[in-house]
Amino acid sequence: DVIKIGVVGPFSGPFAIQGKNFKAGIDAYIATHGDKIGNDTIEVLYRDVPQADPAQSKALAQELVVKEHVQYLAGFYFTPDAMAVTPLLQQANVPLVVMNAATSAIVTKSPYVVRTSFTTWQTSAPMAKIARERGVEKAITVVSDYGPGVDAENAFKSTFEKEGGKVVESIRMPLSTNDFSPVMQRVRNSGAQAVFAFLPSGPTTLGFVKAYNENGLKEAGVQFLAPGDLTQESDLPALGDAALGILTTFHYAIAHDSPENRAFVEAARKAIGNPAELSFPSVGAYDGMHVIYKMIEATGGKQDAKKAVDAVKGLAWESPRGPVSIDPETRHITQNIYLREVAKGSDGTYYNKEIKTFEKQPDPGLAPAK
Amino acid sequence: MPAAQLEVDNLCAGYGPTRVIENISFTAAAGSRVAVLGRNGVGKTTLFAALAGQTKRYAGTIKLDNSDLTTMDSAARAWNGLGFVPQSRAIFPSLTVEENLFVGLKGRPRSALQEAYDMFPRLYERRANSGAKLSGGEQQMLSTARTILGRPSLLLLDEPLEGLAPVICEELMAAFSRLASSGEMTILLVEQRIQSALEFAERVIILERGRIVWDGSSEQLSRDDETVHQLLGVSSLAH
Amino acid sequence: MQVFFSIGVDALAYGMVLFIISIGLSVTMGLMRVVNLAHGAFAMIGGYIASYAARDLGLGYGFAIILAVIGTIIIAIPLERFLYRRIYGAPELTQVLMTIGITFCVIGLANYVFGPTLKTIPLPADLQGPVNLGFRTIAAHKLFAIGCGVAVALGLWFLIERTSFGVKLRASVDNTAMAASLGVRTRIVYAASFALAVGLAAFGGVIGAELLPVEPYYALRYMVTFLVVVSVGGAGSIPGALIACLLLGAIDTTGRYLVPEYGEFFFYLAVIAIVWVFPRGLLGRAK
Amino acid sequence: MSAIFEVERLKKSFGGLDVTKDVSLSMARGDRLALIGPNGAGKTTFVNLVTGHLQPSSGRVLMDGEDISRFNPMRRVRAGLVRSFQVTRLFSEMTPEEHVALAILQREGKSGRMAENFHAMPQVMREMRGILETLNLGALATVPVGEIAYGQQRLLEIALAMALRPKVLLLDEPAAGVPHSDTFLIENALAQLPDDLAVLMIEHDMDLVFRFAKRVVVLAAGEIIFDGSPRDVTEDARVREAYLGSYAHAGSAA
Amino acid sequence: MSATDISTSAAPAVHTGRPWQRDLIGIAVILLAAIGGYFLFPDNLALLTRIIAIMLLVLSLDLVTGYCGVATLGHAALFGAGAYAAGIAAVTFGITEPLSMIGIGAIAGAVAGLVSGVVILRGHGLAQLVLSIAVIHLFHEAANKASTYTGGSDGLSGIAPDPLFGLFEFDLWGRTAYAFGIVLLVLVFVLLRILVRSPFGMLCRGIRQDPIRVSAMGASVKASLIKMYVISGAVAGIGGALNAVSTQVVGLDSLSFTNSAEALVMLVLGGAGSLYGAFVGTIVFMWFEHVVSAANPFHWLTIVGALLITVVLFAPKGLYGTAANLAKRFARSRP
Ligand SMILES: Nc1ncnc2c1ncn2[C@@H]1O[C@H](COP(=O)(O)OP(=O)(O)OP(=O)(O)O)[C@@H](O)[C@H]1O
Ligand SMILES: Nc1ncnc2c1ncn2[C@@H]1O[C@H](COP(=O)(O)OP(=O)(O)OP(=O)(O)O)[C@@H](O)[C@H]1O
Ligand SMILES: CC(C)C[C@H](N)C(=O)O
Ligand SMILES: [Mg+2]
Ligand SMILES: [Mg+2]
Repeated sequence: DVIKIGVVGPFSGPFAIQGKNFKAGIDAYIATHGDKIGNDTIEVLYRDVPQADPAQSKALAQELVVKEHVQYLAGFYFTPDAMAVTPLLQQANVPLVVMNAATSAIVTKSPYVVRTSFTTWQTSAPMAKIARERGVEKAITVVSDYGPGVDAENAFKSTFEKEGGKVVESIRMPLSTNDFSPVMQRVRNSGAQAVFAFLPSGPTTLGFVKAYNENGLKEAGVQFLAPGDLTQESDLPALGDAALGILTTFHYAIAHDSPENRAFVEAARKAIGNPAELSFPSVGAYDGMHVIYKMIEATGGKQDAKKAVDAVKGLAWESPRGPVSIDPETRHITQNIYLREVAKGSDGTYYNKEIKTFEKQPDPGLAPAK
Repeated sequence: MPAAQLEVDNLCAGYGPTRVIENISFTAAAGSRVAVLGRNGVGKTTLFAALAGQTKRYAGTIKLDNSDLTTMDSAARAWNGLGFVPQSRAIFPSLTVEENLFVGLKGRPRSALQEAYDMFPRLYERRANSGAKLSGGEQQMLSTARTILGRPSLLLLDEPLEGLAPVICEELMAAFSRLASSGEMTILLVEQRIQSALEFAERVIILERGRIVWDGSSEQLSRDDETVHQLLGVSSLAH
Repeated sequence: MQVFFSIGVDALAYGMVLFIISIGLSVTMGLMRVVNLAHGAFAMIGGYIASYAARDLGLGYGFAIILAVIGTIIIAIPLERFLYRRIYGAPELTQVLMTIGITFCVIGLANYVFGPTLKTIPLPADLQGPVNLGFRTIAAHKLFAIGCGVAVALGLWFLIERTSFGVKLRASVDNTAMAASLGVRTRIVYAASFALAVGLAAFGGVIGAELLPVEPYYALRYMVTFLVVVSVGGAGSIPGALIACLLLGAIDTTGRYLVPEYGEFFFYLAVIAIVWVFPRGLLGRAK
Repeated sequence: MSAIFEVERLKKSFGGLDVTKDVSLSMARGDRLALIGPNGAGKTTFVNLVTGHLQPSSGRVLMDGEDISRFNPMRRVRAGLVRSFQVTRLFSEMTPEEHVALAILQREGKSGRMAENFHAMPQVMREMRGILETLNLGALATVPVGEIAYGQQRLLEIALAMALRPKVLLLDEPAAGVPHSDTFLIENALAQLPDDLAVLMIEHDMDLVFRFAKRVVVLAAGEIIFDGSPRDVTEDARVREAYLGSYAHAGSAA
Repeated sequence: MSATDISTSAAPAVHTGRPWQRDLIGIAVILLAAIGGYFLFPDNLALLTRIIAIMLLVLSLDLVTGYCGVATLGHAALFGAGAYAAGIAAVTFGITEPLSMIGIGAIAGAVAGLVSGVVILRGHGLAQLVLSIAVIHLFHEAANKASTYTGGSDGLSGIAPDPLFGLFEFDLWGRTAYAFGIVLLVLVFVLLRILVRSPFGMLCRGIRQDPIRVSAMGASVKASLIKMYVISGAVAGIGGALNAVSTQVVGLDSLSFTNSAEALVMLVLGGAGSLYGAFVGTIVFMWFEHVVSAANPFHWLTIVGALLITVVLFAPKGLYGTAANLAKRFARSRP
């Protein structure tokens, strides 16, 4: 039989690169594991939601379920798009594997949601510990003013203050900000020793990092800390030398040193075409496929969402990012979070160099979200 | 450029799908003064617009002296000597009076603007005003002066006296007559005041429903009360 | 006091960058009366060409700029000939439809050809790094952008208000048919102004790339910004656009200094306030 | 006879140019007044000031004794002061029928109704037909205005003014663009206006002026230089020089 | 005058008869299309319902843009206001009865229409466009900030409308939502049809063509436009509420510039100034987008762009506008 998997993501528009990474991760998994499970053949259907648009996301998911008879829904870069689909799952008898959307609460909306990516809380909180370890007393947070930004701010602030530091100021700036010079002046005036920043991956990070340098903050020794969204590998060539030395915490770096990752990166680069475009959503997708394969094995190809989800609760495996497992309680992925520094390789390319590991991190964001 | 002869042969023209002008043929000799008359909506404006290249042409040819205007665009017609003063005046509203005139110069030196100011001193007073802010009569003066500055060899005047004070009308008609009789321009005139038109023109063409229904000298027409009544709707030209 | 100067410097720099990338749109919208939503697409094409020339071919920054401007104009010629010529004088909404269509196509093609990643245009050493102003530092390329903005403003103003080309252009826009009947070769005038506008877009795209980086979605991402500054200034007015850019730059910058979390409110409420006082834009041309 | 319409010491300047210099004028019910004067004398500006389309620098406008100087154009119309435009202003996609019906409905305060259709209002239809027939526009009643010749559009301007049933009607060159053969239509229309309506007409066609007017006011360079009977105006040296030219000699003021 | 009286007596019958016949045909066509849609695409009902909701937005936009000539890139504010109001009513205040949700949406839309109308109508030309952009951004930002009620960028989820009339559940297959949407659409269409034919509709058309002339007739341009804006807001609000009821989530996108701009594109594509144009534009755009983006999720934007260009080149008055013109010309050429 053919088992269909419907993948919803941003494949065109401003976030096209993230959608492309979904596809690369999925293709890499199929390339390395084959498209057959027993007698069943896997077929992946892609549907495009260029920007967060829950109504469209829901309409497409409905069509995938009702018309295309997909047994699994997956993908979802944006939180609201994933949220929109959760009410369908029970009636549709379809599990949803979130391959990116990073707001903690999604998994609580339906028992059929499993997440193989990360949450912003998960990747941001460790950075507060790093800051304290490095002797930062006073920090300032600068985030884009929307859900993930606010999550990052809260995660950092609460952890940092629990560890005895002080967040002297918290700046939220509109997502559409282009010129960050004024923000940097404020950072400078705040007297903080470090700035913790969250911006979604993409064009604005360039202006932000440049403004950090051009306004003399780097010279002044203000440390630049961020979750890894800010230095996603596909943006690094553009950031160039300006990004050198930025510290980020994240669940995955393309440069992660393990045989699993080397195999993954090779396959994923082949799948995406231009190696420079590869970045973190690919690994969420790759592991998402792993989870789906396990579900299919467990159900023997029969459509049974409950059984499928139950089968992967507690599932542990060696992901390209390191050892991971699905928390049986929350159905969110438990994983290592790494501290990385942007570095320049011998071949002149930039990469995220892992320098420290926080092992087996759960999602600290679920408690506040409830 | 001295006055040129206009030869229109079998011209059909109109707007998009609607044909307004049907099979119009006539010749206006160099330096002649021709009045085009007819009731409201018979196609006088359309005929002029067609000659100027502003409407759709379905058939026919237009020749000015030796140059065949038929397939030329409006600009090329202008450079070949055709000058058009439209009924709508078509002032460039965002340009000043002086700039409006400048466009009409067709590459002549700036100093030639003085000719326009001599003709209409009022324009000189208002030369820095934007076109949109002129009075109706001032716009009419500007439109006429602008076209004459380009020294056309054929001048098409669509109701050039409309909205002008009686004194100005007289002066202007005299000026037109001078331009034609000195051999500088051939003039085609549409005018609602039949009396003025007949005084000015030596020849009259009358249109009805887009066709020429009468063509002859103005004296002939002045004597032909019946035609006047039938085609122009005026009872008699005599007072 | 120092904050005041700091805001002033940032505002000036940001405003000038805005000016340089939007002024071409002011020409198309105000003078040619085409609501050219594809303006950003041309700026982006310029950026891609410059990036290719500087990064992949290793040419100098100056060469890259020239190539970008010329290259974009060459690409725009067939578009003008076959697409734009059909919408001169058409209702604005029709123009919107056509130029959005063009923008979609350009985005799709750029995504296909260059991929979705950011493209940078390496700056020459002189323009890199900060310049010390005494009380603070500012990026050298921002100073460069300010200079370019001033030069463009002066040059354009002269061209449009003081040359015979400028008069003919404005006449053609007011009434194309009549301008033609007075001997103006309106097609050539339109094509030349379109080339000018596109060239300015490309130039702005390159100079502004430090702030608005080049990527496929560029063409739409900044469209609103361009539209707002041009319209607030009064389309077609060079001084209007300049004042609007400086004013809006100042508002935006001040907002982000003082109340970053209400930045959007601050900015758009100010826009509403300005338009409330000047319902046709600061220096709108009479229609 | 009490004045229905009074203008007191109206002034207006554009930049440095004084276009209207201290103009005072009053009209009684039933007046038929022609306002003439050289081009650029300020006649249209006068109308714009009076109707509220321009703000005067100083001066007052009164209707029936009430000061309407602070009213916006719309309220002045409602007070009974209606104008026509020198250059036609019509809705190019709408038909003459719709134009006139809209004006009638507006007059009767029904133009805001959302659930009716004028075709189903016999009163409106009858009045509309009547007005269009008077101006010989019946045949064109359902043709979009953009497709009818300019001269006929001028007639429609008059039709609209008639439909509004004003107390004071200001006509800015109503006959401009209308062929002589058809000016009688305008005169017919004017003749059908109620007797107590005061009409002010700006016109450069002296034949029409002298057939229409019982009183002539001459405006030159923003000032009233003559106010009197049509017979006397041709005798006035200043008017002859500034405006009439040889018409004064040749024209028959009948 | 007696002659004219005779000619008028026969006229009303002729004139009132025809347009109403056309409208009945129009309603019949909509219903047929609705039923056809149900049976031809039984598995795409969620998409079809979404199209209906957007159609209401585009209709509403047509009222101010097509009929009144107000150019706006901020019309989604009215739609989003309806959607959020219905959503918040359900989530925060527990009003989950679908008809009440629609009513609340309509009211919220009307209020948003009033507010945006007052602001937007202050400007002229491009400045007006800018005001509309400012309005939509303010609405968007307000919804982003008020995340306690709106869920901010994560979206407002957890909207669980009751079964319609206590009988028909809003389920996975979306039949209820679809039928509900169709009924709302036809209702709105009939009302709008009456509206645009009414004296008020005629007045608005006049305003679009020459506002100065309208005020010279003694009508208030501004008041009429604001009135129309409020009506338009109610229509868009119904669309937004329908979206909230059928999707059960409301996202910031419903209040976005993109949504506004797309609505405008659809309207122009179909042909502004005619209710049918709004229908045609929405269906063609959304269906085309759906088909090409499913066929090639990565590069479909280029094809949509090409569609828009083609339409401008070959149907400059929009699809419906141009077709109607051709039909008229055809009818005229036959005596
Ligand atoms: N843009 C247009 N589209 C379609 N038909 C038009 C258009 N302009 C004019 N017509 C029609 O063409 C015919 C001729 O109009 P034209 O303006 O040439 O008349 P005219 O003789 O100049 O009249 P007038 O004395 O009023 O100036 C009229 O019946 C008119 O309805
Ligand atoms: N907005 C304005 N700004 C500057 N000058 C203006 C403005 N409006 C009118 N004028 C000038 O004021 C003068 C009077 O204009 P107005 O239109 O009142 O004249 P008019 O008497 O109606 O003339 P005509 O008989 O030619 O129509 C003109 O010289 C005109 O150029
Ligand atoms: C930070 C991003 C990866 C998160 C994503 N945009 C979301 O809405 O969840
Ligand atoms: Mg004519
Ligand atoms: Mg006047």
